[in-house]
Amino acid sequence: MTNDLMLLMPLIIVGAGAILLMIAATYDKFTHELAAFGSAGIFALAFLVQLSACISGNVALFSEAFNGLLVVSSFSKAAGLIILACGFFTAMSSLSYFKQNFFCSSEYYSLTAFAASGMLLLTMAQELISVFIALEIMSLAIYILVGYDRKNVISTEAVLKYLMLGAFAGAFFTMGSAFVYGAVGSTKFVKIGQFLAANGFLQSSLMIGGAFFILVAFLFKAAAFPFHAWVVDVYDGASVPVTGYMATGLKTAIFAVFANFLVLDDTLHKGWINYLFYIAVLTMFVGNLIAIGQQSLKRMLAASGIVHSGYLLIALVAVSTSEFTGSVIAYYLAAYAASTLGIFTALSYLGGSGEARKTFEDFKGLAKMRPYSAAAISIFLLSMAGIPPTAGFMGKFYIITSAIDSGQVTLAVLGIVSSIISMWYYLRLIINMYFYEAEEQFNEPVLSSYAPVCTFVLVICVFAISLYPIVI
Amino acid sequence: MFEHVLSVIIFLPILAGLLLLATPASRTIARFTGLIVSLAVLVLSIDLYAGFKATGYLEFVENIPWIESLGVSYYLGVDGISLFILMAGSVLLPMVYFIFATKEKGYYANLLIVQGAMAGAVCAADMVLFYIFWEVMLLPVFFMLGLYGGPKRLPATLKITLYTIAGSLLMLAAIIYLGVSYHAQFNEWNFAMDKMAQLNLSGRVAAIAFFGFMIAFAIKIPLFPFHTWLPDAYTEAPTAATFVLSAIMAKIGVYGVIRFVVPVFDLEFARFAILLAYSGVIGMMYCGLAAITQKDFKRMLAFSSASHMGVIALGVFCMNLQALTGSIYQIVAHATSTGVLFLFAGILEERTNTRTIEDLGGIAAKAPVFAVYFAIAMLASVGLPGTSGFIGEFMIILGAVKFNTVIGVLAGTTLIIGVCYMLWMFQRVFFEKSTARTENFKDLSLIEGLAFLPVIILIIVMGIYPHPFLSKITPATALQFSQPQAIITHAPATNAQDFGLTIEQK
Amino acid sequence: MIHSYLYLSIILFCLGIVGVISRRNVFTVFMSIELMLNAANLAFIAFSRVHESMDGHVLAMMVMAVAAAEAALALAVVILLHKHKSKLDTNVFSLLKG
Amino acid sequence: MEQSVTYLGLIPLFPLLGSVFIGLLHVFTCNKTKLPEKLYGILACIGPVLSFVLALKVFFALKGLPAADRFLSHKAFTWFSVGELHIDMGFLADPLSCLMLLFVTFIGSLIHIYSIGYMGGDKNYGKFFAYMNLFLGSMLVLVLGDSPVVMFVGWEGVGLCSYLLISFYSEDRSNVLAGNKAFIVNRIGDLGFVLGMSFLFWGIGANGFDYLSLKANVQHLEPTIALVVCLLLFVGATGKSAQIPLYVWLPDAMAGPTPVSALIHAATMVTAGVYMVARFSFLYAGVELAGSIVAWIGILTALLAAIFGMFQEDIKKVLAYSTVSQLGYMFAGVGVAAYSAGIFHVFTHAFFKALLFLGAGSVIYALHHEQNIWKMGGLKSKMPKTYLTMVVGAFALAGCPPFSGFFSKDEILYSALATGHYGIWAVGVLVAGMTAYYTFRMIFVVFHGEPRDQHAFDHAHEAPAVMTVPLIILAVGALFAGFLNLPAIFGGNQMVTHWLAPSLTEHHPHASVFVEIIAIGASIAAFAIGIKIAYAKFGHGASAPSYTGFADFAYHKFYVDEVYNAVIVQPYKAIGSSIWKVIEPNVTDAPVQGVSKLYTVLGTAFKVLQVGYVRVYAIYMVLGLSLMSLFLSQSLN
Repeated sequence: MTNDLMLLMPLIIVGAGAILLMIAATYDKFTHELAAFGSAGIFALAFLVQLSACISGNVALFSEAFNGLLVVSSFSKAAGLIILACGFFTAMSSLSYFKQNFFCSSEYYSLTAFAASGMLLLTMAQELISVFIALEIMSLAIYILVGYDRKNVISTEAVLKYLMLGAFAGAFFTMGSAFVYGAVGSTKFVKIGQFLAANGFLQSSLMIGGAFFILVAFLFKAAAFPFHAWVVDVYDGASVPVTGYMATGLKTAIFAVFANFLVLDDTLHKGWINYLFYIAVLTMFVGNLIAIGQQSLKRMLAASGIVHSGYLLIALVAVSTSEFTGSVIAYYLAAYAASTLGIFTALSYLGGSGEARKTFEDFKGLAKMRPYSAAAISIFLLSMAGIPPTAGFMGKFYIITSAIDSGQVTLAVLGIVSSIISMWYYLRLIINMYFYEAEEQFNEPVLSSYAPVCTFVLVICVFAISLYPIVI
Repeated sequence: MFEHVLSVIIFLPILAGLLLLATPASRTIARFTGLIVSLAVLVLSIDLYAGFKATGYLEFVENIPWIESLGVSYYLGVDGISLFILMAGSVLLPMVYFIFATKEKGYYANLLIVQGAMAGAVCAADMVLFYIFWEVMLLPVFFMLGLYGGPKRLPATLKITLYTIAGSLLMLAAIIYLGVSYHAQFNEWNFAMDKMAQLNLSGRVAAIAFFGFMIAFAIKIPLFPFHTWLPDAYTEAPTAATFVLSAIMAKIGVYGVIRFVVPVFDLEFARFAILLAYSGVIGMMYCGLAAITQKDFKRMLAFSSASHMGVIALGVFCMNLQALTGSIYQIVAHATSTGVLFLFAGILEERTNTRTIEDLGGIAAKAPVFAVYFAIAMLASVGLPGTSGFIGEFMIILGAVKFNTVIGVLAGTTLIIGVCYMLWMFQRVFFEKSTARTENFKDLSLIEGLAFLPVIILIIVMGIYPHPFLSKITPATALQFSQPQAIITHAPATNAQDFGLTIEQK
Repeated sequence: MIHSYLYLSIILFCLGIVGVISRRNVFTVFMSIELMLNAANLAFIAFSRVHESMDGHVLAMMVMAVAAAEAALALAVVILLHKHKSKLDTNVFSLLKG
Repeated sequence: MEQSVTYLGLIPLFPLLGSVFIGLLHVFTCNKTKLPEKLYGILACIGPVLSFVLALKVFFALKGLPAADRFLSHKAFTWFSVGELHIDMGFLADPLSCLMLLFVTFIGSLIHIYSIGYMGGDKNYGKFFAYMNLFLGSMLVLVLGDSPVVMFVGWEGVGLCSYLLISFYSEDRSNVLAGNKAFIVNRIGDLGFVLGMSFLFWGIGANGFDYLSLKANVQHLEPTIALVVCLLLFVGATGKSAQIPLYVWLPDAMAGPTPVSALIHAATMVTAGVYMVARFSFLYAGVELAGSIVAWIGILTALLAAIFGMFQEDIKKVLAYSTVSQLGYMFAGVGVAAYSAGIFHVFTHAFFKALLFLGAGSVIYALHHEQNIWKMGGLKSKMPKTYLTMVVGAFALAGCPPFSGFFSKDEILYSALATGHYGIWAVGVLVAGMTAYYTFRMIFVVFHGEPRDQHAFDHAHEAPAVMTVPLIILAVGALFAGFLNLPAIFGGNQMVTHWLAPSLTEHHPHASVFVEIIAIGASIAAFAIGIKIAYAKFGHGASAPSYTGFADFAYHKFYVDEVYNAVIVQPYKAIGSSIWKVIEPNVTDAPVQGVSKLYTVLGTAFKVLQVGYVRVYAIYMVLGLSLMSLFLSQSLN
């Protein structure tokens, strides 16, 4: 039992920290700067604990906690690390962001912590209802964060869309788990796995329906086609740090649990592989095509997020259920998180007061005025585009390799094609930043140096991840 | 001669370039850094060249495991084929710093980075490493084109970048396919080039992978009909970028074909060689014909460069020793001739502020030294015996005749086509009466003259006494044909098309 | 016997779906979602009867709890919306598009 | 067997070094301090003279050897060697190349000396001599090269020099265009040469690609390949030696300074083709068909050029066409396998044609660069030396016994007759008559009668000694060179023919004396008739005629240039511009454009789907859902 608690330590730290922050927020003296540092500290602490757990990795690859409700695998640890890092950088970038936008209160940071705890739980959950609860912990917190700018109708609209569709998807999830429960008699993944191993996937129609509904819910959260439509609007409506948080942490958590669920049993994976194939392809291309048309940077990034979900789906198609390590997925998530967080962090201090700059044109000539920021953004964009020697390239390299290795040559080639298509809208920003004359001065003072520092750190990360591929 | 000389040659310029970009250095500092670094690299490469033993196999090998799980390693080495492209880069690039004194910091920094990246691409013996350098190579060009290019630079920049990246991403897929199939056949992960020759690939997927490589290289070379990015890019790019593109980067495309396609995809290559050879020849004629009607001398040189690349590529596709050796020799010759011509074009443009041929004239009288240099480079590029251009061209034509008579005869027409537009241009720019723009045209300064002199001398020496160079190339090229698949050596005599079919029946 | 419960829950679920995609009033939409969740609960309970275990009931409880939390948030959002536009028609809120 | 002598390599080296040195000197001083012309003149003459001396050395060395193995060779270094292809930078001196060597260096030196006077006061004095030396060097490489590839170096080198020298007065566009024309037309020939070499190499080149080994292996060559090689090489020859259809560049080449016309476009370079065919005699001798094709093209060229020559008004153009016509003779000679005869004509022709050109040069010089013969007249009193020497040259050219031209030309016609090429012989005789006619037309119009342009006449004066001395020397040559190859019928023993025997593969036809007499008689008669008509028409002065009908047609050279321009040049340009203007944007680049268009279109299309109504998004979800479940049910049953 104590061992279980030790394994869950990061989760406990973050959860407790979240509650503490919430309580502390009631005191006026506890300004949101302090809260920011508090949450950052919490994330950092949890991160270190998690890291030590990874390094001292004496625990078995697959160790159950709370008799099978949760699991702590190296994959979930890696995912946890990514999530915690995301939380940390989000806190930091928010700190700078709220120097220029004034709708912050201390609760904001505790909500990020709550969301983080939900995500962590999600990466470890091995039981449908705990998945549901973790999902909801995460989502509810994120809903609030999305709509945090109460005065702003845009963000309210965003939260409406997100909440409504999210709840809609959640309903599917519950229904699905109900069916699975009906088929198996339990909602533990282990039991489900045994059931599937015993009488296969296609035998019980309840099983099929249930798994189908659960899949739908996951696909929705992962913003896969045809459940992608909300992403662009919600990302656009949310404030920059939150968007970054959603784009990285949330996605990490979802894909972690998605993978965990999908590798329950070979028959299950085989059963859905064709669907995932088509969905992956459609997701990539639709995402690209949406991104092409965008003028707003955030919307473009949202669309590119869809595309990256497509790549991750390729990885999911390619995973081998027999010896599943999730290394490819984790690596790609790390790479993607680093670059995406990086660009959002940069935007959070370049965006100007009230996010004045949001379109491509607004960033014309940035390189002349803010060469280092421009360089950092270009590096992040190149990483997203998968140009070596950035982390994005290595991630893509792993995914394509795994795809071809598992015989999915067509899928791999289509993935390549889609990344060719995606090249244009990444380059577009670089071109705007470098090859045009500056239309404005970008000369408002940088009120806090935290976000710039984080950006720099993330640049380092982008290269570090690519040059020292941590293969779990 | 120390151990990690290749790494130094690769990373010294890259690091210097990055350092320049990262620090607020003045343009003079940038220029001198560039000058010093490139000269240092030159010294190292000469040292390398002296120490090169021409065994035909990779020398100066560095092999450090990088990603064990996939057998990707930091694996460098040069052989007779790569050595000369490396040398071409190291010898030619220092000139740029001598000639262009007043460019911005980024100009020099990007130049350094691209130099390092190209060296890396040439030295890399691991496919993934090669791919990484291959992509990195493009970025500085992208920035140079976009930042310092001509008025219509943006579309040109986009075109070259997207076009090239599209090709190279397909190549990435092909590379991974090779790695995976190696894993499947020998069940160990490995991406080393020399290992890939052992693969026996067949079937549709192999053919697709073949085209994955072929298209990437065809775009880089550029091979007809993938050349359409070239005229705009070469014309709009700043001189140094054009020089780098034409003199070395295009050659790395050919190098890629020699390295990947010939040994690995022996059967596909033999099957499609005739097709590729035709595309090379047609490209040569097409671009050569297009060159004659150009009003803009830079664009004309761009087309001429494309035309020559067609011949060089043809040499590779002819699949016999003479042609292949010839095309490698021609790579260097073309780098020294056309590359230098582009630099001269840059000087012309700087001193007359025009790129229109009609606005010029009578420069020969005003600037005799410049005229002589230009004439020598031009004659080399039209392949006059006694200059470096002839040896390679002659051997390519010789090999082409053996490979296929029709192609041989068509390839021969390069003698005529080349001379037509070159003389036409030379006449209007250097002869006739001087115009307002050329009225007080400055001759090359002493520094410039001395900077160019080594290359001009090289052109002559390589034409009159090529044997030392060739003796370093030949072992490697000979090895290309003594690969386990002796088929290739038989292939050229027969029509490769039928040959392919007979293979399939086997 | 069990089937009729299932049919009922599925019917409820489908009603919920139809409600979500057909109604424009925010309230109604959220109510339809609740309907879907309750359909799920019904299914849970029915199945726990089938398997003769109490798990289903527990799960249903949890779902209700979560649903309540969601509802609370939903109401907050509804108030916000009303503040902004003093309308609850979802089509009014389409500033984010394209 | 051959023996190695090092100084062979020096022969071409001297002029080459000279050219480099002079060139550098000129380049670095031309725009600053002008160096004295004397300096250039002396520097320029050193190289050729030294080479001439060495040439003599070679000659005597060869003479010292027994006739069978008169081969001196020198392999300087391995030029390039790849697989079975192994080329040495090697030189070979055998009787054939030695003969060429002698007169090339001799006449070359003379013309250099002459140029010192002729080019006086030109601002590009140094440049001129640099080019001349370079030319001489390349020509010597051509002559001495021991393999086709080395020969090709000289072959292209002389082409380059002729380009540079034709466009020497580069201020004037027409000169430069003439230069371009020369170079490009030569390049067309060179294509043939290169392809010929390639086929030859893959035929028998594998074990040694120098002449001696080729000669040794020639019997292994398949007949068809042999024919192809012969014809391709001959294409090269037509380019270099201005035969149909590639002769068009030579008349324009007269744009260059007159010594150039004398040296390059009359005496030496243009004969390279003949020399090459003679070099490959071992090949041509085996292929009858190729031989007769060569012969016919040669003789037809002779005819055509003679026709044109009769109507020219530019003194240099007259000589140019006569050159083309004489070259035709030479090819006729080598075509009918009388290689020694052909080469001998090359030899004699070098003397009298150089003489005539230099004479013309001094006339032009005297008349301040007036070249139209209808503006001259009565000059014989003003410039007697020139007059006399030129008359000698004219007799030689016209083939009047005992001048040198007579013997060599007669030798050719005789062998044509003897080998049964009656047609060629007949045409040859006709052309001989025409030659006599237009040669003396020129002489009469220029030197006899009344001065047509009084002003120019008054200022005319005899050229300085530095110019006239070479004229006299050449005149002597033109007079007596013929006796070197005196046929048996005149009691001679055909020295040259015997001298050349070791390096040529020819079997001398043994026709009856009767035949020989016919030949001689015919050509003498032709000469007599020709000169008679010329005298009748122009002997006592005549005014510039206005041509009509055929004459006019011939005066315009059958409009060949115009036809070429319309059939080749314009279409070429048209193709070029159509590629650039039409094909490139609309065909080759179309796919790229199309893709980018499609791209943007799709982008906007999907932008539209993001309507912003949350209900619609829900509907998307449900639609997707139902579609998926549809597929699901499909896949289940």
